[in-house]
Amino acid sequence: MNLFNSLPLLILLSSLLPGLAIFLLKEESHGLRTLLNLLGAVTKLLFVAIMIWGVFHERDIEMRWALGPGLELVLQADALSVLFVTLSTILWLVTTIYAIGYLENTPHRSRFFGFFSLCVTATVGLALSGNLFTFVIFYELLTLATYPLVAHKGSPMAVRGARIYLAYTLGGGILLLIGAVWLHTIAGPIEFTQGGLLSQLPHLDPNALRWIFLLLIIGLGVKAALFPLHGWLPQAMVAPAPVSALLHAVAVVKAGAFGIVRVVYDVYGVEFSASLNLLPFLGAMAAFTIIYGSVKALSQDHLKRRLAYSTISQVSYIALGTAIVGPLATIGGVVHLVHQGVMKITLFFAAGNYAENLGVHRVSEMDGIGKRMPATTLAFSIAVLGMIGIPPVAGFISKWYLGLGALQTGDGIWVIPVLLISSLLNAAYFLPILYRAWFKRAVTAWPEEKPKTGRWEMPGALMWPPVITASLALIIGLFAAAPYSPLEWASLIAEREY
Amino acid sequence: MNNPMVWVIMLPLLASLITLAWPRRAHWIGLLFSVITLAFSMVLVYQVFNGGPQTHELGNWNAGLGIALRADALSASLLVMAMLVFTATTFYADAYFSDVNKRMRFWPLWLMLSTAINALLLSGDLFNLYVTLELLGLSAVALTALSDNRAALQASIRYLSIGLLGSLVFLAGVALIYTGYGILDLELLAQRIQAEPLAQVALTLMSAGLIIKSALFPMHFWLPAAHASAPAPVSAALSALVVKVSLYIILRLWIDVFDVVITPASALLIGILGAAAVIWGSWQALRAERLKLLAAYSTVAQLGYLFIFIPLITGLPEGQLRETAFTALVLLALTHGFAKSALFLSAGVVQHRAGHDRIADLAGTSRALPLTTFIIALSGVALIGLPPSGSFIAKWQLLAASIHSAQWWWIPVVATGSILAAAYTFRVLGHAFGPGDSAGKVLNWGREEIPALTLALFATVVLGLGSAGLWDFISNNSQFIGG
Amino acid sequence: MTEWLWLFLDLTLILLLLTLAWLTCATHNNQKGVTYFIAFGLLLALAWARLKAPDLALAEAVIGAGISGALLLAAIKHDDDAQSVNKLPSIKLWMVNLLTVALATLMGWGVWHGLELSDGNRLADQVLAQVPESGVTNPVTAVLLNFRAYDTLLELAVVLTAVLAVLTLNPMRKTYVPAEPILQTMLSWLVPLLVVTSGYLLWVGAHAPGGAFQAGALLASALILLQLAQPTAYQAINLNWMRFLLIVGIAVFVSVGLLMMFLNTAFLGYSSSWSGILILVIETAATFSIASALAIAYMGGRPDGWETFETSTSSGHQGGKHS
Amino acid sequence: MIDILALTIILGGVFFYMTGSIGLIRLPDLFSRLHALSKADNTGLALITLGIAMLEPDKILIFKLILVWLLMLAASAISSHLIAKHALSGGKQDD
Amino acid sequence: MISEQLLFALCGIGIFSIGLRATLIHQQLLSRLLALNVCGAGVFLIFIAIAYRGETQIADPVPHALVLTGIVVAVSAMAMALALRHKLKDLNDE
Repeated sequence: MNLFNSLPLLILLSSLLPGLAIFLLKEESHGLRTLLNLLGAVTKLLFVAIMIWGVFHERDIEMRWALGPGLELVLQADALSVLFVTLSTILWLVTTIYAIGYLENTPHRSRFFGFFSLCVTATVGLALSGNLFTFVIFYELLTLATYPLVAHKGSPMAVRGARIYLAYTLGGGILLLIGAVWLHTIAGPIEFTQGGLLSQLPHLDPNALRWIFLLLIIGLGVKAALFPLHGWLPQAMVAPAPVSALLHAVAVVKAGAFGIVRVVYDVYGVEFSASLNLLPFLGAMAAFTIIYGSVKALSQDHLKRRLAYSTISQVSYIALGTAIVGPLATIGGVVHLVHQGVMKITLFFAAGNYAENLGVHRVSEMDGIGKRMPATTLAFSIAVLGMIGIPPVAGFISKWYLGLGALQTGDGIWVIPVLLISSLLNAAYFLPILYRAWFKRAVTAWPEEKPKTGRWEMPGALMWPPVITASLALIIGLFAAAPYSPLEWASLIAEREY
Repeated sequence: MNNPMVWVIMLPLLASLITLAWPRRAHWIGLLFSVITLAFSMVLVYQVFNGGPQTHELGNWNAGLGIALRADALSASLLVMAMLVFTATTFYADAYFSDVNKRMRFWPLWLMLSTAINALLLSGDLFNLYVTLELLGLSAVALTALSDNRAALQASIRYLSIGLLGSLVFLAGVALIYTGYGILDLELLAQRIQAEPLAQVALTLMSAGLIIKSALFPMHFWLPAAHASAPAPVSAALSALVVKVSLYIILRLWIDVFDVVITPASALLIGILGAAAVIWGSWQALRAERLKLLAAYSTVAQLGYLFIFIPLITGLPEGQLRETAFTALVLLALTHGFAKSALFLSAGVVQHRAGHDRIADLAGTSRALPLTTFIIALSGVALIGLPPSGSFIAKWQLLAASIHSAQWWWIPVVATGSILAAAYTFRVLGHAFGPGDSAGKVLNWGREEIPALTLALFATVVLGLGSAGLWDFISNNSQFIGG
Repeated sequence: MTEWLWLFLDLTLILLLLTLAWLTCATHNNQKGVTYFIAFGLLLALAWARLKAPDLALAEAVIGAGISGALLLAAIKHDDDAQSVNKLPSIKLWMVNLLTVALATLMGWGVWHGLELSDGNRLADQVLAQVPESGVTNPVTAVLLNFRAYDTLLELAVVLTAVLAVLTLNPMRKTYVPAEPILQTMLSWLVPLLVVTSGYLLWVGAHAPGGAFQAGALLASALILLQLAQPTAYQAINLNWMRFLLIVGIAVFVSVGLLMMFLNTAFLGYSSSWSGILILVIETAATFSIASALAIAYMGGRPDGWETFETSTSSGHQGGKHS
Repeated sequence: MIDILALTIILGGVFFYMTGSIGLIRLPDLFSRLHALSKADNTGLALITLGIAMLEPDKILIFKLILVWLLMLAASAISSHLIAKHALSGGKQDD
Repeated sequence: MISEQLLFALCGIGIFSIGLRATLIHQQLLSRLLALNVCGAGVFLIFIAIAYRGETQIADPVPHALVLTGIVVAVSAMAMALALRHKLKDLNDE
């Protein structure tokens, strides 16, 4: 068991052990809790760095643990999983800092941070899983770990939102389980293999495969908030800001999208699923969700709900990328996984700051907020530009590649208009906020304004995270061609898939 | 030392006698003897693992004449689970019963219950099964009647009369078998039995009696009242062990002795009853107001799953598939045993601390007892069948078996059952997130919470991750799987 | 000719048994039910005698009709006569009837087929061939205490559990008004007679119908009579003795069994030379246990002082009180 | 010869039992019934034991039968006495 | 001419079903208890009818031992049931 093989386990443990330790901490020991959190995040980042180096140099990193006949827990690191792991590790570090600041003197923090680390462990586990069985296990663990976070506040609204979230995700989980078991019975253990496992297996009954694909996509679609299954996401906005930031930008929503990518590329294989003409169904669903999400976002006055609907539409870009059978589209889809995460987390951080510092929840109350909180609003605007797809920020690249990919494979006729319409809609529901924030004068007093302490507009732990993530989005956008950039990594993935 | 099977039965019996003769030291004796018996059951499992199914002919008479104790993989694993649950619950009971005269009444009966369970699991003779069933029924009823309120008394009276009826119907089946074949030993019977009318009638009678005892769907009405009104350690033993042990006999009969006689229709019927139990039990658990009532109804539901396995196992062809399905059944039985006893023990802590266990106003207690809520969450996870638990793997194999044997109709039943189970578990857990102050110490009822925690951890972590060894232990040490 | 006579007698016996069973089950009135039940028990003893099962006739007479009858009569003594009879809805009644008739025909067919199938002497020859080595000549006692001794051990455990339940549930029933002198004088010679006969039954069990259970039940009936007639004499029970008596049966049984396991590798595997003596030792212990168990069952509950581990009951209650 | 005699005696015994039972059903009140039962049954039993004694070769068994008869005599006398006393003293008291 | 075995066995089945029917119908404990004992007696009668092997041969001792155990178990179950009933009566009177 050399270092490389045990790497995935070390990554998992680096957030699991602090999480369990935090559970046992008394409520008052804040210092120790913060130390444990940050220590866990830093060690995980370290291990991820080693793993990136390993995968780049073709080292096979794999760990197997038998659970039953034909059932094995497999943790292995290939290009796709490393991408998702790096994304979630970096953003987890930033969100931990933000959460520590945000949850100052609130109750149940030991419980919160305990489940917070469990949630990241599940996400990382999900990313590193090497076969469908392990993926399903971590998929269900993710639901378990996120339920207490959504219900953290304890208000009746929070518990109701959590219950709806649970109903959707457990329902999806059951369908995913049935699909996975069905596939497992007819095709034996499903290992994620480059270019798809099922294409290599002979004499599988195509109808069964179509039904299974439907079950898997619905199961994953719940978390990826595809159109009919997205109901839980706006309800879950009632969770505290760091939760909605991490969960709805990185962990839960991306888990669904990541699952779809895995199923299409590594289980079915793109050409094989195209031959079973499964992809048009997925493409249609994704496209409709993109449009539906943006349209709904227009009418939302509550800032976080608007961001929620925009998440619904943004995540479907990834599904759209996978639905188009072409390397460029794949790159676009996969790289959007990272870009959307970074941008959306900035937006949620900013929304959290507005609510925390000034008690601003609604877009209509945001007049002249730029003057009062310049740093946060600057980060907010960078992220908004990225979301719309304006060049310097990362969002533009993924949309660009998606467009190119669609043209390349000829289904540009319906993909380009979708991209254009959604960009326009994005602009329609984001730009008024910017205009209101920068160019309007703050007429009334802020609902619950907190006194300005020291030089900056608000405590550092809350102000710096959105700035960091916004600058990260900017850097990814500018230096897209750099060696270790997400774009490079995505093209590496696309190469291996075809 | 040489034959653990005899010690596993005689030690609790002797302990029961000593606690009756020497009441002042009862709890020490109870604790000591249950730990020693646990050790002996481990030795037995080790022997079965090495030497295959063990037989001990009592009194040196050959099996036809005398009685033989037998232990194969199924009974050995159930025995170890029973003893683990029993020992943990004994530590819990030691702290749970505070007033002296209840302690004094509890111990002899409690150890007699353990004798009955161990004797039943190891018995290889039909009439001996009847006597152990009676001993089990009577000691369980006596323990249920320990809580001196009217509800408990009425429940235990109904439990007794139903139990006696079940045993008598079982005895009628045994009488028919003796009429036709003149054999009482299970193994000899397995060789002689053919698919003729007598065997079918006898099997129907025996199964009817056992279905009454293990509270399958139409005959389950006595279980919720009895398990909910009994004291916590007793209801833990009742739900996790007593009902499961009479189900063990059904398994032994249906899959080992009478598998030539079983018709697919009869297997399907018992499966349908199981499915009805799953749906009805989960639905009632969702509507239960008290935590212990919820746990009792969930026992009815979980046993339904075990019954669903029977048509699957008889439907699958001989060989690897059937062995996997059978091992999944055993894994589900073991996990349910641990999870349900942990749930009842934590319900006991909640009742002790808050004076009541009504779910509606559970909020304050679940925040003041964080560890107990965590245990309830863990056992809930195991009951639903979510990943870290052994029942997730068992449910995975259950679905796989129903696909292999093309009996599709079990899949929606399992799906709705799991969703309903999730609903009633998280209904209880939802209360832990109410507004209000944060919890004080994590562990405040140590002597009661630690046993419950170990049981819950057994159900989720140990069986969830460490159950790989179980599969080949059962498939190559069971007397009957695949000839 | 005698064959027809036997058939006629059998039919009358069966008819009587069925009518009595029907009457016991049909009445809602407790007193009537119990009397019918006792009559049914006695008739059943006659049936066992007819079917050449003398041990069972004895046991049924003493335990089935005697002790059970006494327990039932003691239980319904304080019943108020109001019998709330809630009739079941007719559909349920009709369903139950259908179920029982179907079950009866099924079993009848099963038994008929079973009798055809088997050669008639199932385990009999095997057992009767081994009886000489079992240390006793009476085959039933041989089966009970040697071949299937484990069953008897568990059965003693069942009796102990039942008595434990009786002890834990309620306190001892109040004692009765002291009986007239006539009963007391009768008892003065009847009780010793009962004790002697139970000793005789215990001893004779080795080679003729009799044995631990019948002797134990007889001893218990002696104790019950004693309690009925002279409540005062019965008061000063030494609780330690009672606890000891309750557990001596099983304790001796298990220790003999374990001893034999050490000697010759099988639990309860009596070494053939002195299995006779061992069986007798076990039987005497079992008799004491059964006698004390059934006597306590009739007493209705735990003598005061049992809970607080005193050695003997408080010497209060001189003379019976009105219950 | 002996058999016919024994048979008649036994039939006589049976006849007495019959009268006892008829008495039990027909007679109006408790005391007369007690009277009928104890008297008729005892003599009936005496006759039957006598008849069987004649048929039975084994001496000890005859002795046992006579012992049984004596016990029955004592038992029925005392029990009918108790029942009568109880009935006399107003019935509702404890026995 | 049917054999005594079958005759008495059918009588045993008759008693068993009478007892079973009454157990399912009666609600009060005592009538149900009597019915249970009658039902038990029925099963025991089946056992002993099977054990009967004609006038000349000794009957099969195994069912005799089983039924003896059964009778003792039945009486102990009855004792427990009556104790439960007595306790319930006390609780009702309070």
